[in-house]
Amino acid sequence: MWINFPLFPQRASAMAWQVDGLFFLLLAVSGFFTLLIFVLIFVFSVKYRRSVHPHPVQIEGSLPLEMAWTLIPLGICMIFFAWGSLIYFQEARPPQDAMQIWVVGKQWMWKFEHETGQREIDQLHIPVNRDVKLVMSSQDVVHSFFVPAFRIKQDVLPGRYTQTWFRATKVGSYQLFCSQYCGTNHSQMIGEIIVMDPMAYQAWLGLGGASGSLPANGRQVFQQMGCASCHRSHGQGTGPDLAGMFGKPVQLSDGRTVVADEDYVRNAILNPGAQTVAGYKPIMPSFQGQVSEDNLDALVAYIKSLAQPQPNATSQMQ
Amino acid sequence: MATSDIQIAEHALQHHFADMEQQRETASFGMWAFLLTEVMFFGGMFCAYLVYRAAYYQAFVQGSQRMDLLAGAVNTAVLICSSLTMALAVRAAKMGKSKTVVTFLLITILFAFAFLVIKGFEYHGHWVDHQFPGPNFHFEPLKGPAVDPLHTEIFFSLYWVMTGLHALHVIVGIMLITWLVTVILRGRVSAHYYNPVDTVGLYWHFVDLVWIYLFPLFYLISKQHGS
Amino acid sequence: MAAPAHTGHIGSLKLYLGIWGLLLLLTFTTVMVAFVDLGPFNIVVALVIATIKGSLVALFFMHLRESSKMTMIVAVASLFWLFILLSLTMTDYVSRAWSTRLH
Amino acid sequence: MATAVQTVERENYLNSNYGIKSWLLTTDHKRIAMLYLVSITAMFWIGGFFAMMIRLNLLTPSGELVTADTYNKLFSMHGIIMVFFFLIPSVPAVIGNFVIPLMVGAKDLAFPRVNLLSWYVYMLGACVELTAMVTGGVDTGWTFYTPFSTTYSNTHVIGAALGIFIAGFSSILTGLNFIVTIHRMRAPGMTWRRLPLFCWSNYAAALIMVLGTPVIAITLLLVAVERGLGIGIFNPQLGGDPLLFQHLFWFYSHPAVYIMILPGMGVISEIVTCFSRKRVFGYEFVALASIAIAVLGFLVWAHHMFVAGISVYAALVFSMLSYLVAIPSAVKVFNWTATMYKGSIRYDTPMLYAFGFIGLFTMGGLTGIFLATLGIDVHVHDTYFVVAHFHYVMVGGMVMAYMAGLHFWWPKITGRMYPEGWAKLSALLVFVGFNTTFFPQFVLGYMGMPRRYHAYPPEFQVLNVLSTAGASILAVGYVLPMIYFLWSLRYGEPAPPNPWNAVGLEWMTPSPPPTHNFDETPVVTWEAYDYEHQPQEEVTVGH
Repeated sequence: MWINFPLFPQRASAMAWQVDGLFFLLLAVSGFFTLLIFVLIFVFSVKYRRSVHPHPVQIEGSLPLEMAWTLIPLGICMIFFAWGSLIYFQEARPPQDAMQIWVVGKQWMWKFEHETGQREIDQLHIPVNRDVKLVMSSQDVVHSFFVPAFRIKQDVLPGRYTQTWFRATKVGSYQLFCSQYCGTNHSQMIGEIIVMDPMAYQAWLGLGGASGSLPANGRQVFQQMGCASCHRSHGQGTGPDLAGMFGKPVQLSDGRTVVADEDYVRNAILNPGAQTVAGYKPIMPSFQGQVSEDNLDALVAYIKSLAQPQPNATSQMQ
Repeated sequence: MATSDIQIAEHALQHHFADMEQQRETASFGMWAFLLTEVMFFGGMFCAYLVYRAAYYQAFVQGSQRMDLLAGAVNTAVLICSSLTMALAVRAAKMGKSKTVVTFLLITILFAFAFLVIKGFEYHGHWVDHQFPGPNFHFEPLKGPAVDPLHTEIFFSLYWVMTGLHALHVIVGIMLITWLVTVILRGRVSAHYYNPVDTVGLYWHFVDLVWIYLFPLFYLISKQHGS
Repeated sequence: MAAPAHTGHIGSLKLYLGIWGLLLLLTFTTVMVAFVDLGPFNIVVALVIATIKGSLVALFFMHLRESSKMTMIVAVASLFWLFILLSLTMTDYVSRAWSTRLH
Repeated sequence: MATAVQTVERENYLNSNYGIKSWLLTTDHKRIAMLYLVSITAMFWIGGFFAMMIRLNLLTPSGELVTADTYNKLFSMHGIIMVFFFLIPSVPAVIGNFVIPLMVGAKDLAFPRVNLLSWYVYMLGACVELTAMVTGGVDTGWTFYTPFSTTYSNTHVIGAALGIFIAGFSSILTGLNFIVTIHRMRAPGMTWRRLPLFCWSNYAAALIMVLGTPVIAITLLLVAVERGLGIGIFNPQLGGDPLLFQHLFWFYSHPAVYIMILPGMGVISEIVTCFSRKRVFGYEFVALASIAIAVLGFLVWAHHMFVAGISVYAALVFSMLSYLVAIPSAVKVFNWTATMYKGSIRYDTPMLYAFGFIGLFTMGGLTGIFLATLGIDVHVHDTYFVVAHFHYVMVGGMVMAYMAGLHFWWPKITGRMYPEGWAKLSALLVFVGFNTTFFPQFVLGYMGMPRRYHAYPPEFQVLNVLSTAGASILAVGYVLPMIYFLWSLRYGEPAPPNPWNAVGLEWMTPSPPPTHNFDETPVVTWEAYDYEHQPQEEVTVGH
């Protein structure tokens, strides 16, 4: 009846080994301490039961013992703290050359958009052994992007981007869950990550489904919304020149310097007054509520592409 | 007089206390512990204020320019005066002068009402100007750069919630002091037993204390940019 | 039976009036200072003045000065926990911008 | 005092007055404890019913018993009822209320009327909460995450938030009363170093109640206001930050788990010493560990937010601090174990529950380390691993301790012995049922089954069926005490003043104690758990 009865998740990313390694070590250590307590309680309660040991021996306590069971667990804990933090930092920093997928969560589906323009719903095709960076935002409530086989999870928030990344190491299909409760069909907000070998992936890309690359779409939105009237090239417009801006530090009018990453560009569109570039007047209107989450991603992708000498997304893929 | 004082005290000593001193200290300590709770209650909102002020500073500056500085400053003075009269009421209670206590408490109530009336006029002004958060919110900056009206709306949300809860505390304070006056008029308080005056006094000073922080945080954000 | 000596210290009228005057003066000062451009220090000055005023109210009007050690601890604890709430929350908000710099 | 047992007509707090008014207007801490006992038992069964429905629904992968909406309401209401209306008041408001004044040698809590008020506030909160549930329920989870709760949910969020807001004040008032009582109402000679550990741990829990509860109150008030008026403090579409809600929520709700577990730890300290007939090993360390947990507990809240989008540096700080709070808990477990060393151990029901507590709390605590470890937490966060972890601490720990305490002090509270054989059976059922229910959930969690799923992929079914089977054993384990406790009220053997031959002031009063607890204020001249000087003779009542 129940043929499929696994007790451990699949392991299909570079990170999975690291997480499992730490997990097993921690399991062994905590198993040891649990066993220690269980055995001690069992031995004491048998050996010193009232019928054989009617006269208790009063003991005040022991400072060396107290120190030992304060400091030893603390020391062990610090090892796990350091190791766990290392893994976490790796997870938090996507490699520079990772291919980028734009993810939008909404009640109750996942929307994916490739740089090359392919759009998918509840399914994400990616090539094996390639770093994949996910730039995610939500259209409504908080969701969470969780792929057990990759051991990654990141909440997807409305109003800003969050990021995570992975490198799938095994061809196959893996479950994607929304793990942050998001309403009625939370448990239906599932999907699959289809990891393909590079040839098959190229074939899949060739199938079509792409309506122009994402930066190209962004360019269209850019024109339609009239952004180009101010953001002209070579500093001729009333707004800053956007070419070559992405990924570089930007001097703000309030003296701060920030790096123009996805979140900065997004904020600059939705909330321009907050982080005006130095030397420009804060005259840009807010586009909050006027641009959909998908178009926003496209705009950001377009502005990002302006920073690359060869904005040819497909050539990067090899 | 002295004997009746002691009778009042005997009557007021609850069965589970050993003596008046224990009962007095317990009451005062209990009130302080309650104020601990109150600090954290307002603390949650101060936390929200801090986060958004850091994020939307310009919007906060412009929201602050719409505050009625004169009304805020007068209200600060009014509450400080009420604190003084409350402190004097406690002092009179310790000396056993019931009539003076009642007089000072009534003056305190008057100040409290004055505070509410001034606050009410301010609220009315903001309401008329659509500075109440919600669908009807509308904000035109007086001066300075354009800011997202949503961010000034957050400023006004915090303003209404924080000063609103403070005003609620003032109203509760008025009720407590009124109750206190009736208790004293019924002769339940003496130099040997003035716990209620003491604890209500602590509460009232705390209400003043909160306003001392609310005033600069809402009315005094960077006035020079607007003038 | 409780002796009158137990009924606590009675502060002098002069002291109360003096504190009251000081509080009003500080209120006036904080309003005036707000119109002087001190850059980021406006908020610092405003909060320092508010804290002085608050301390005066607590120490003299609320008699913290002559209260038991336990009451002092309670008062300090309230500030300590407020500090925990504000500072640890801000560790997140302040350092969120840092992480983007690393990319 | 032994003659007191025979005198049936002796005046005690139960027979000193009759009639419904004498209960509803009482200021006697013992009677208020009984009012709380009845109310939270009712809430426990309501919450337990929701739990049973959840487990039944999860028998099949497609979740056929109830619809997704109903399921979401079930787990939300299960969480709200169990956390805010059962676990938080359980040991403090029932056992603590009854025992703490007796333990410190006081005639009542410092503010008896405030104590009664706290029960009325609790009842008001419970009524508002139940009304919100009966008229449609709430589906936000007990965590009320924004913007789902403020904008997207179509259920009675405001009512539910208001119920918790109100109940919070009941918790604050109880906490206030405990703090002031333990500071000001101790009998002569009852120094801090002689204070029973149950008082220490309730004191620590009371600190959290007083310091943390107002923050959740204001947070939920803001959620209600935001939902009602459409303001945007937590709503990103209106410029707010949903993570601020999470910060404020967990600032209370993480320390809240220590409100739940600390009093339970106190119960265990009493029971382990009593049934080992030994002074507690390392008294100062156990006592200070409670305070350390209360203080450190406030520094770790964002470990609930490691994948929520907080700064990685903040995550680092909170992860580090989370390990620190694990240490005092470990110290307690080691000290309890060491207390049994060379003791003279008897296996009465309270001790069996205490064994269960130590074992299950150890597992619950150690799995907490997994969640504090950043790299592992990313994988197991919001999965059944977390569900299993906190049920090990809350049910395996706290409910076990509550049951232990209830059995331990039942003779004192009611003047009747419970049937020992049945009680042992129920302790065994609870232990077996509990582990069968929740151990599989650790495995499910690591495999990646997310929590709050109405339906799940079929490969998770075997473990889910196992879990549901365990839950039915657990249910029997909880129904049994309900029956034999009620039975014992009428048919139980009359209890002597000190059936366990325990030390502590509460055992020096008759069972049940008189209204004023002590005819003369006791003067304490001995250390806590002074079993050395306690007569050794066996009292065989109940065997």
